[in-house]
Amino acid sequence: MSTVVPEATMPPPPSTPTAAAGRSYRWLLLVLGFLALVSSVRVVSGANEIDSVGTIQAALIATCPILLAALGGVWAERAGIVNIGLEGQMILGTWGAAYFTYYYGPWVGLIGAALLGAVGGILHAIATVTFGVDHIVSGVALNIIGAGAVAFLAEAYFRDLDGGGIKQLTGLETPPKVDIPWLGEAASDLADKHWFMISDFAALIAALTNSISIMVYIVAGLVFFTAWVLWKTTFGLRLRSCGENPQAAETLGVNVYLFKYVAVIVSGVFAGLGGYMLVLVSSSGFVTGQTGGRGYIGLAAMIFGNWRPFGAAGAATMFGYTDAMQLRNADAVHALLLLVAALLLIFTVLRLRKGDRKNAVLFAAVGVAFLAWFLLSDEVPREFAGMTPYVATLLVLALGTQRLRMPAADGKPYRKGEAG
Amino acid sequence: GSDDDSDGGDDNNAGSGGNALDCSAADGDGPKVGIAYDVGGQGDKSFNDAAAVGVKKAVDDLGATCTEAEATDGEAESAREDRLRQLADGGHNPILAVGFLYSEAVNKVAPDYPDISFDVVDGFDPDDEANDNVAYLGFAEEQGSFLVGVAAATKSEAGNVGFVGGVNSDLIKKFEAGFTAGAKAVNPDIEIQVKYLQESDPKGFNDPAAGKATATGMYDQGADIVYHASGGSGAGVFQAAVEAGDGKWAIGVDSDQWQTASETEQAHILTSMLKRVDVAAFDAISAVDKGEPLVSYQVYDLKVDGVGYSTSGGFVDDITGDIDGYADQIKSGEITVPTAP
Amino acid sequence: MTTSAVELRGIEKRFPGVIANHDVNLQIAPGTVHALVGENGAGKSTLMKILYGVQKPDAGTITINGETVEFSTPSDAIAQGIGMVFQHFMLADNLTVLENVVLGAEKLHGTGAKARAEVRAISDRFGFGLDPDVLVESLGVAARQRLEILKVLYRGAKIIILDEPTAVLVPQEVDALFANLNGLKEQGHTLLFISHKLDEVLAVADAITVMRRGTTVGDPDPSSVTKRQLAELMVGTELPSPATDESTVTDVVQLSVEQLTMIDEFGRTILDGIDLQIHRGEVVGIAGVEGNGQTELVEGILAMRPTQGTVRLGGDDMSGWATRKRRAAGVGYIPEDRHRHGLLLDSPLWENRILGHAYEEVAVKRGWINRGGARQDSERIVDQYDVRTPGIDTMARALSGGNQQKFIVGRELSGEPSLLIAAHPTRGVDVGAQAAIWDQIKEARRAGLAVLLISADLDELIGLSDRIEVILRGRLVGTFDPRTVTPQDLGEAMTGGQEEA
Amino acid sequence: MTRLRNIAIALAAPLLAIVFSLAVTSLVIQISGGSASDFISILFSWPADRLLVNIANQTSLIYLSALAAAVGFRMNLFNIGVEGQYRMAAYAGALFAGAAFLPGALNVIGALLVAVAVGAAWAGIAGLLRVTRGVSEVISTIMLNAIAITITGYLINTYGIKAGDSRRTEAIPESSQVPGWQPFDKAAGEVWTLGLLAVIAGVSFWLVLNKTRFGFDLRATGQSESAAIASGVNSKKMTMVTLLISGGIAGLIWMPSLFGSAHYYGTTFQAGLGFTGIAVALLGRNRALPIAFAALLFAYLNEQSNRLTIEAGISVEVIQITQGIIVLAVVIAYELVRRYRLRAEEREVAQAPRPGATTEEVSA
Ligand SMILES: Nc1ncnc2c1ncn2[C@@H]1O[C@H](COP(=O)(O)OP(=O)(O)OP(=O)(O)O)[C@@H](O)[C@H]1O
Ligand SMILES: Nc1ncnc2c1ncn2[C@@H]1O[C@H](COP(=O)(O)OP(=O)(O)OP(=O)(O)O)[C@@H](O)[C@H]1O
Ligand SMILES: [Mg+2]
Ligand SMILES: [Mg+2]
Repeated sequence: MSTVVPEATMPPPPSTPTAAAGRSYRWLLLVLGFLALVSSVRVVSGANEIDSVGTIQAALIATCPILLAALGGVWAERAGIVNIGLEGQMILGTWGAAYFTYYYGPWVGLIGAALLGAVGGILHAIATVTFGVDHIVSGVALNIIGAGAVAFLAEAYFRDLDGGGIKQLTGLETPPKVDIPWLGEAASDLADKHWFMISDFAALIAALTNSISIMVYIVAGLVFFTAWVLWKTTFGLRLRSCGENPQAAETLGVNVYLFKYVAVIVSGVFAGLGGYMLVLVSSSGFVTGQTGGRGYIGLAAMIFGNWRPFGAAGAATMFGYTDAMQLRNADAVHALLLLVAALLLIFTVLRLRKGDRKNAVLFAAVGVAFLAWFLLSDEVPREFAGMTPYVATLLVLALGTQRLRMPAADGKPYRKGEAG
Repeated sequence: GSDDDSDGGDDNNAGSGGNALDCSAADGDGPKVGIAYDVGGQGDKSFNDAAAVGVKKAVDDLGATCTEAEATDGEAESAREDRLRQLADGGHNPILAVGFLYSEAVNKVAPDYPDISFDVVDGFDPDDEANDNVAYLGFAEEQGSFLVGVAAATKSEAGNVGFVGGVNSDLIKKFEAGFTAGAKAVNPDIEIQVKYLQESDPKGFNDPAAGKATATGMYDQGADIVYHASGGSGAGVFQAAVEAGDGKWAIGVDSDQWQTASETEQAHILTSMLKRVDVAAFDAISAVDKGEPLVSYQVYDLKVDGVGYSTSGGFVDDITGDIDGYADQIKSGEITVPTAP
Repeated sequence: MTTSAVELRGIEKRFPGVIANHDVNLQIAPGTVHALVGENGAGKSTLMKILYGVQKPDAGTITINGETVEFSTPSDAIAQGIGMVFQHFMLADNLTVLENVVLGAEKLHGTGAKARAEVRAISDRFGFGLDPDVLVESLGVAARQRLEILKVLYRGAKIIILDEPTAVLVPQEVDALFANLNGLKEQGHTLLFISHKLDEVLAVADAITVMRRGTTVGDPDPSSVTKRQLAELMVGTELPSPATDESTVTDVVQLSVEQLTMIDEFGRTILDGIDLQIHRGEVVGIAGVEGNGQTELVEGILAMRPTQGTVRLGGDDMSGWATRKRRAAGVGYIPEDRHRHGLLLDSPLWENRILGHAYEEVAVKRGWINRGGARQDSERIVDQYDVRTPGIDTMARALSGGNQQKFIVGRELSGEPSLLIAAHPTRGVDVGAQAAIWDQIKEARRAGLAVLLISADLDELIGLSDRIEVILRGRLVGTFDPRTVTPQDLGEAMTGGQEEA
Repeated sequence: MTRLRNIAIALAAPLLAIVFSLAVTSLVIQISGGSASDFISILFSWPADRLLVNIANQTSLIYLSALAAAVGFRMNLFNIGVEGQYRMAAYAGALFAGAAFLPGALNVIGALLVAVAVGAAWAGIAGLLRVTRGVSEVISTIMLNAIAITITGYLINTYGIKAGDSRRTEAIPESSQVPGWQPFDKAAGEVWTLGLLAVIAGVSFWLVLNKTRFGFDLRATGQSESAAIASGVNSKKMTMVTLLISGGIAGLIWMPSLFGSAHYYGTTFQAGLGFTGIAVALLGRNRALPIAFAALLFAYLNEQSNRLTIEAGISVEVIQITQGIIVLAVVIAYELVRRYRLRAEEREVAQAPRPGATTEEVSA
């Protein structure tokens, strides 16, 4: 009926999504390989703490608040709204968590934290969606308002409570913990044997089955939930289309304002839940200003995770792990040097095989430097251990090949009726 | 009950109900006290509150009146000066400045108000000219820490204890030094894990999540008692002790933290190192009341009950003899407690 | 008489200060191809947006298949079986073909296997050749155009609006598109399409409506009306054409490109050993299907992207020079995308005079902005090139596309450049402005300017060039004499027909 | 006429926004049991002499910080790292001045140069990472802030001079201390001479951005990177240079205070200015003069709020709510004005004679 003109365009970029089955297989291999590497480093360095049950649990708990903020970022930015206000929304969440948990218990507290986060989200949505205010300005303002409001609210409402003070509210009831008795014990025993690979895997299982807050499971569930909603549902498709090309979405009958509103509010909810984690899982008390910049770290994790839930989870985990590590054990930080060196040398080989000599040389040089540092020293000075998560992040970013792609219309103003 | 109090004096449980300082209700004809809090102000469950307790005592016992002012995070030096001047211009005497951050400001302001007595908790004179209307209320935190170190080493079954500091500053290092010395005095082989949450960022005093992660790490690595000097982050340390289970203890700081802890936490708070800011504050006020205001460095150490330890909960009742024995040796000078690790 | 598929009565639409549509009446019979023509800014797009529910009319009624309707969002129009392909692509690059298609119409066949099968089926039925699972960013313009139509068909639209669907297509692609449209018509669809290319209109339309100054001015019969009459109806004047004047080509080589090669970040070869010479007074046209390297050729010559090979301007080897130095050496540049590369939309016109010309004394003196000079010269451009603007302090964004283009042309021809790189210099601008721009280029050429002309409009290319080179997959594959070549020949060469022959 | 009206609108917008934010804050205070009227009357009472001096001094610091952020914003770079940059620079500058390698005024100049260099270098790390490895400056500057506070903390804890239970750098010699201007009595304090740095920086900022080719390139890159590249701007170089400038200005932030009153880096170091600066820059829409007003406003609110607890028992934190809402309300107001103006401009364009669809012709 018609002739198709030969497409004279360039071949498509190599990253066309194909063969999901092969991908999950590769993932499995990757995870196993990583486990083997960590295990080797543990055995060689003798630092059993690098993946002990306690370390893994601490890492998970340190990861969750950051991850929730990052997921919040994914929601907002996938719909085209930059959310620098995560920190402010998280702070609001800490207060909501404390207030509602005090009066109604941890489950209502969860709702309270979500609610307060949502309030922050709504403010951001009104400013950026309805009034078209620059997203950064609104986010920065939100952070100031959040910090001020919570300091003020804490002083006004916590002062006379039991365990309360103008800056704190402690001794709150925490959400329940997961314990799977025989599995947990068996895994713990196995982990204590320090066998190659087996114990490392057992430690992971033990960490997940020995009195770990149920919130960790919920957060993990939220990662899958986010990925599922955004990539597998109609709702998610529409939401993402608002971040990629809202005008196009509009012409196909998508109510862009609505989706942006929903996305930003959900974003606030997630950040608020991050505050909840901090108050009730990372510890059991509210302290004014306890977010300490974790919202910003979440933002960084989201960018670093390429605006994707699992990417964000990976980035947040790396940060949470290194942070927990340096807080728990300075010796293990030293063992991390070996891990970094090993990883870099592996990447050197991979790069070389791809023919990328420039990066290979860079990786090799940095890798050897780390190896030398590991071999020539007994410990990382404890004063510097605190920098581990930040330096690690910079290092990974600097050495990783950056193929980050933010949603095309992220941060751009959108107004209805201007399509076409 | 009176057996809750070891070193005399009333408890530090400010902020709850009728015990709190309420300046608007004070209308006696005693000294007119101006109090400039550090960040947090009254109700912080820490040394601001302890200072308030001292003022409250002055209100009750001396008929003092008072005015409160508080600092904010990251404020300018000039804001502190201005705060002091406002209080001075308001005719207050003495003016209590809580926290060493006020040292410079007091040094600048005091010469302009020679008739007003200034007292800086934890303060120091930043220059060589002595100010004859300023008193620096210092505490021998290392001595109090020594005593809880003794308690920890005596009670520790694992021979392994921990110290969590909020910020790696000289002030907090005094706590570490005393604690270590005390523990070693009892058990020279004892293992002591030390961790500061931050190198200089004050958020180290505000991060219970970090406090908990750190203390949990110490328990996991064999410690059974962890002493903290980390302000608000200490809430996390207590929580860590609770989650670590029976036989794991935490030691509080500054005030008797057993009093303000929840029931589950109380079961794990072995003792607290007491820093009697309230004693010092009351001292300073009553000195003005008597017409002999304090000047220069005032050291509140064991001798004057300026520091000590608490016995609430009764967990150290069986060893108070030992501890007090060490206390006596310190008082008599037999033992000098180091101030730096 | 059967009821009309679409009937618009007394449509009126006002924008602040402008009446875009006024007293518009339009009737479209079902199962026909109806063309809508008119000059730039006549109100065609606005009318179509109203019909599609993107904008609301201030007055008038819309009747679809005899039923009076009111649209407040595109969904309402979609529900009535209307689909629209916009003047500019409405696609999300980072989503797949499938996702772009099902977006907003997920209820029909879901978003999974069923939808994929449906997309395949439509694609096969019309020979679109679209793979549902590739990312849109990897598609060329023609494929995007077909995807836009697929989106409409997927929704089961019976009335399809196409706003300038052929502007970016080469003749063969246009033929293919029209074949598709005819197929649709036979299946009972009603088609409404807008075009500035009157040949096309006369070739495929069953009915024509002409718009002028916001209102409908006539419905000439396509079987009897001539191109000239149609043009007169549209603009009230005769249609200008880009006829070449006598040759002014000299034998002084102004631009010499040797073995220019560009490899992109994925390692693909975008430009492959390009050799090209342009003499003073010569216009060399580059013909090619979009995406064959013409954009990259320009960016390579301007050093906006890294290349290998040599580029000489006059006697100078520019190969190691950065963009600024090359432009300062006398290269004028009319970019193909004026909004992305030619203007600071949120800056006043006089500041836009400086953009890319910071080496000229009138714009910058010893590192300092020459405000007076730039303003004066902007005034000159506005006068000389008939840029319709209230003043030089007006933001560039507020000008209509044609006037933005005229300002850019004026700017790039000032400062006596020795080489002008003109990419689609008249794309989307109205007939009057088009003629003016052609005149300016011809005049500069007479004064010795060398011009590299890139255009998708083959008539423009043939009319202006002294020589035409065809680019295909990053290589120059043929040279043509514009005096003898036909658009058909060119089209064949551009799509690789020549190569195989 | 329209010009006058435009100016009136431009002024009315921020004023309305301030009124709105004060109203919201009052409401919050009232709801939580405080006295809104006290709040308002304290905020609007004329500041005491010493507060006027403090406001002037704080304005200069905030202004420098805001400029540092604004330079980046003008080219779409989000330098969250001003906080870390000025902390590193303040420490280095104080260390240098305290070491007194140079005599008197030379020492001051030397220290300023050191501070600028260190601030620029710290920002330069982010620049380098972005230019060579494509690392988003948002992430890297967040990380660098945390690293800066640890490093300065370590250095001061390790090499600092003990003062009570705190540490500080060597005091700068008397000959290098910069006396200030004393507008009132001695107790009211001095306006720091080096506050003039803010004025100089502000004027330079305006001059460079609006009057030079470099500034034009910078703004062009911020508005449209693609257009700037086409015009011959080397965007990598521009990114690097802009971050260096931003960091360099950040390096100056604490210098007026150092030489005017603090004389060493220690407990009197004022943290947090970097974040204040971001808000102030955004409030002042990244333009030199409006930022000055925004800085003044923030300094005024900060200083006046100091009296809230003493005189009315209202927590000082409440002022943050006011400040945050002001930022938000002002930009919303400006956005509304901008839309209004855009429409007016379109109207003007439409009214210009054109052969197309003009109002008169069609309606005729
Ligand atoms: N959103 C808008 N705001 C203000 N004015 C507008 C808007 N959209 C269109 N106009 C005005 O309406 C007039 C008609 O525009 P329209 O886009 O319908 O023209 P057109 O006939 O499609 O032109 P072209 O052939 O260039 O596509 C324009 O001259 C413009 O001034
Ligand atoms: N979304 C919009 N918002 C504001 N003004 C608009 C909008 N769309 C168009 N205009 C106005 O309409 C006028 C012309 O627009 P139009 O798109 O019809 O021009 P054009 O010549 O077709 O340009 P182009 O070829 O770039 O599409 C301009 O003055 C512009 O300011
Ligand atoms: Mg002195
Ligand atoms: Mg149009």
